[in-house]
Amino acid sequence: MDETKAIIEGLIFASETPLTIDKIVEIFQERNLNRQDITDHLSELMSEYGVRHGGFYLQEVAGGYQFRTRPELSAWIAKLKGVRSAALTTAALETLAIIAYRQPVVKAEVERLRGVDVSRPLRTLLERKLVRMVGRKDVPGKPMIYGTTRKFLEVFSLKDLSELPTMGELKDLTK
Amino acid sequence: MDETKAIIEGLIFASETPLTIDKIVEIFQERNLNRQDITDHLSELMSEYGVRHGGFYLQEVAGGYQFRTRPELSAWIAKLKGVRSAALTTAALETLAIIAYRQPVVKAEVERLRGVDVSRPLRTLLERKLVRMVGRKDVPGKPMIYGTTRKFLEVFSLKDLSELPTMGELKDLTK
Amino acid sequence: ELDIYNIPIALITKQYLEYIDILKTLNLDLAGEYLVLAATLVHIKSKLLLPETTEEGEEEGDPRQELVQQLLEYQEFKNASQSLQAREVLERDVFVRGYAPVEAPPPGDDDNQAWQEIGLFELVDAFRKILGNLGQPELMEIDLDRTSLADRINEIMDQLRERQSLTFTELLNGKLSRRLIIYTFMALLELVKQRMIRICQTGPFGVIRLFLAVAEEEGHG
Repeated sequence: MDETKAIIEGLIFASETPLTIDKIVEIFQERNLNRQDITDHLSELMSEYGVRHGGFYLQEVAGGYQFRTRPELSAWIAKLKGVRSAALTTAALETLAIIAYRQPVVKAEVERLRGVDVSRPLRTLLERKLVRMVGRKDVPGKPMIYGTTRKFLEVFSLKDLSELPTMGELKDLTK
Repeated sequence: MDETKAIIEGLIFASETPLTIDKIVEIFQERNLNRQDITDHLSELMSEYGVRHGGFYLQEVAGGYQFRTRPELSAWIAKLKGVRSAALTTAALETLAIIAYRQPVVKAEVERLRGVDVSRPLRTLLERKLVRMVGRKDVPGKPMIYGTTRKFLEVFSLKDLSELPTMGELKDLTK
Repeated sequence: ELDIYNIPIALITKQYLEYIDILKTLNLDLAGEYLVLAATLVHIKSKLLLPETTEEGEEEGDPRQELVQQLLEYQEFKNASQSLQAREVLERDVFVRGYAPVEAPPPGDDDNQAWQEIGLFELVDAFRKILGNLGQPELMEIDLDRTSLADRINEIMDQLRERQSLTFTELLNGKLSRRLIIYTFMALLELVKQRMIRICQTGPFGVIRLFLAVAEEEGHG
């Protein structure tokens, strides 16, 4: 394998978080590697893992690249990992969806949309680092504003927020 | 790729420690896979990764199997360090929280609240420029007074200290 | 399951009230969540029952309209949450490489990222736990004023360290918002109380000057 490509593969493998192109550029700075070369290597690697159809593949997620096990194998991997953290409740998931689409958003607005108090699900989301406090809104009472985190993108396998279906697309699901 | 082989590859990849053949046998028990089949798959995988000569390879280590980055790439992988999110000590976080919320504050007060000596975490916070000395108190011993820094605001993406969440807001999430 | 566009209020209200009865016996907290919606429904029903008063000359329209709008919006977010759930969820459908647990935190070096991972919630939660352990409720009263004051205190101390002494007007630096004047005054009171600064006046109606209580030189060592 081409040495640069092998290094990039090794870096992605070693990184605990999705590895961004910026970081790869930074690591290669003495070699003056341009972004296009890096992107080319990355697409090659992605298609190689796709064709190979092995136990894991290379995915673009949360603004970077990361190896992940193939979804079809989840039942087997779960056997290895044992008990996993509990799935999110419907309340938490709905609260998360509202924050994801309406961010930056204050708690009162989330509550208006859900029609109920969201203290508990909001706290769960903060504890799981799917949502964070972003700052305060400059209106009377200076309420806290909430937004989603990088981990939110990682957990739901999103490249970035623009990958979320639009509200229009979601409306079509209702009909 | 053969499904069983792909599962074995995925298991090794997802495992935190070198994966033993015993463990693989255990996971596959309902399929009654014999050890020889497993060993065959493993040797195939090892030779595939050897031929491919990419960023990492499959190695037999400590009685199990594990993917590792190629030793020749270690200099490049070393440049990644810092990407690994370092675990913060609870002591540092608690000390920072007390200083942030009780500033301007003397060391003795921080220690009274934490109930233990805070010299070490305090030094860490000063070194990382998250905390600074704001002045001295004109009382016997002329103790130093601590407060947070500009960098503290940057790290937590705060415009100013009034953007810190209040106890009331936190309580609001606990109800 | 109802047609959102045509809500038979009586039916839905009855169902909700029954629902709440069941929930009450199970879990009071949960029932509380639905109280708002039930109250809205009862409110709408009462409006529909009362004869229309047109004295104000305002057409209020069908009071159910507002609820329909809210339910439609809510339905969209329900779809959104389902579309999230349908994605490849980490640790459910896909897994990243297994990493050995993090050993001791790396010495020195720049670990801004680690602090960023921590975030505001973890910070305030850490503080709450400390206070909780102490069991001193009066300490819990950290509010916006307290943190705004800390900002002003840090600024004043910075300026004083730079310039040795300042007048009250210099502190305000031409910015005369009421909020700033109040916080500046409160900050000065706090600083004097804490024995961090000294305030001197040349005479009645004279200029008020501020000094560090402990000069920089003595401070070192």
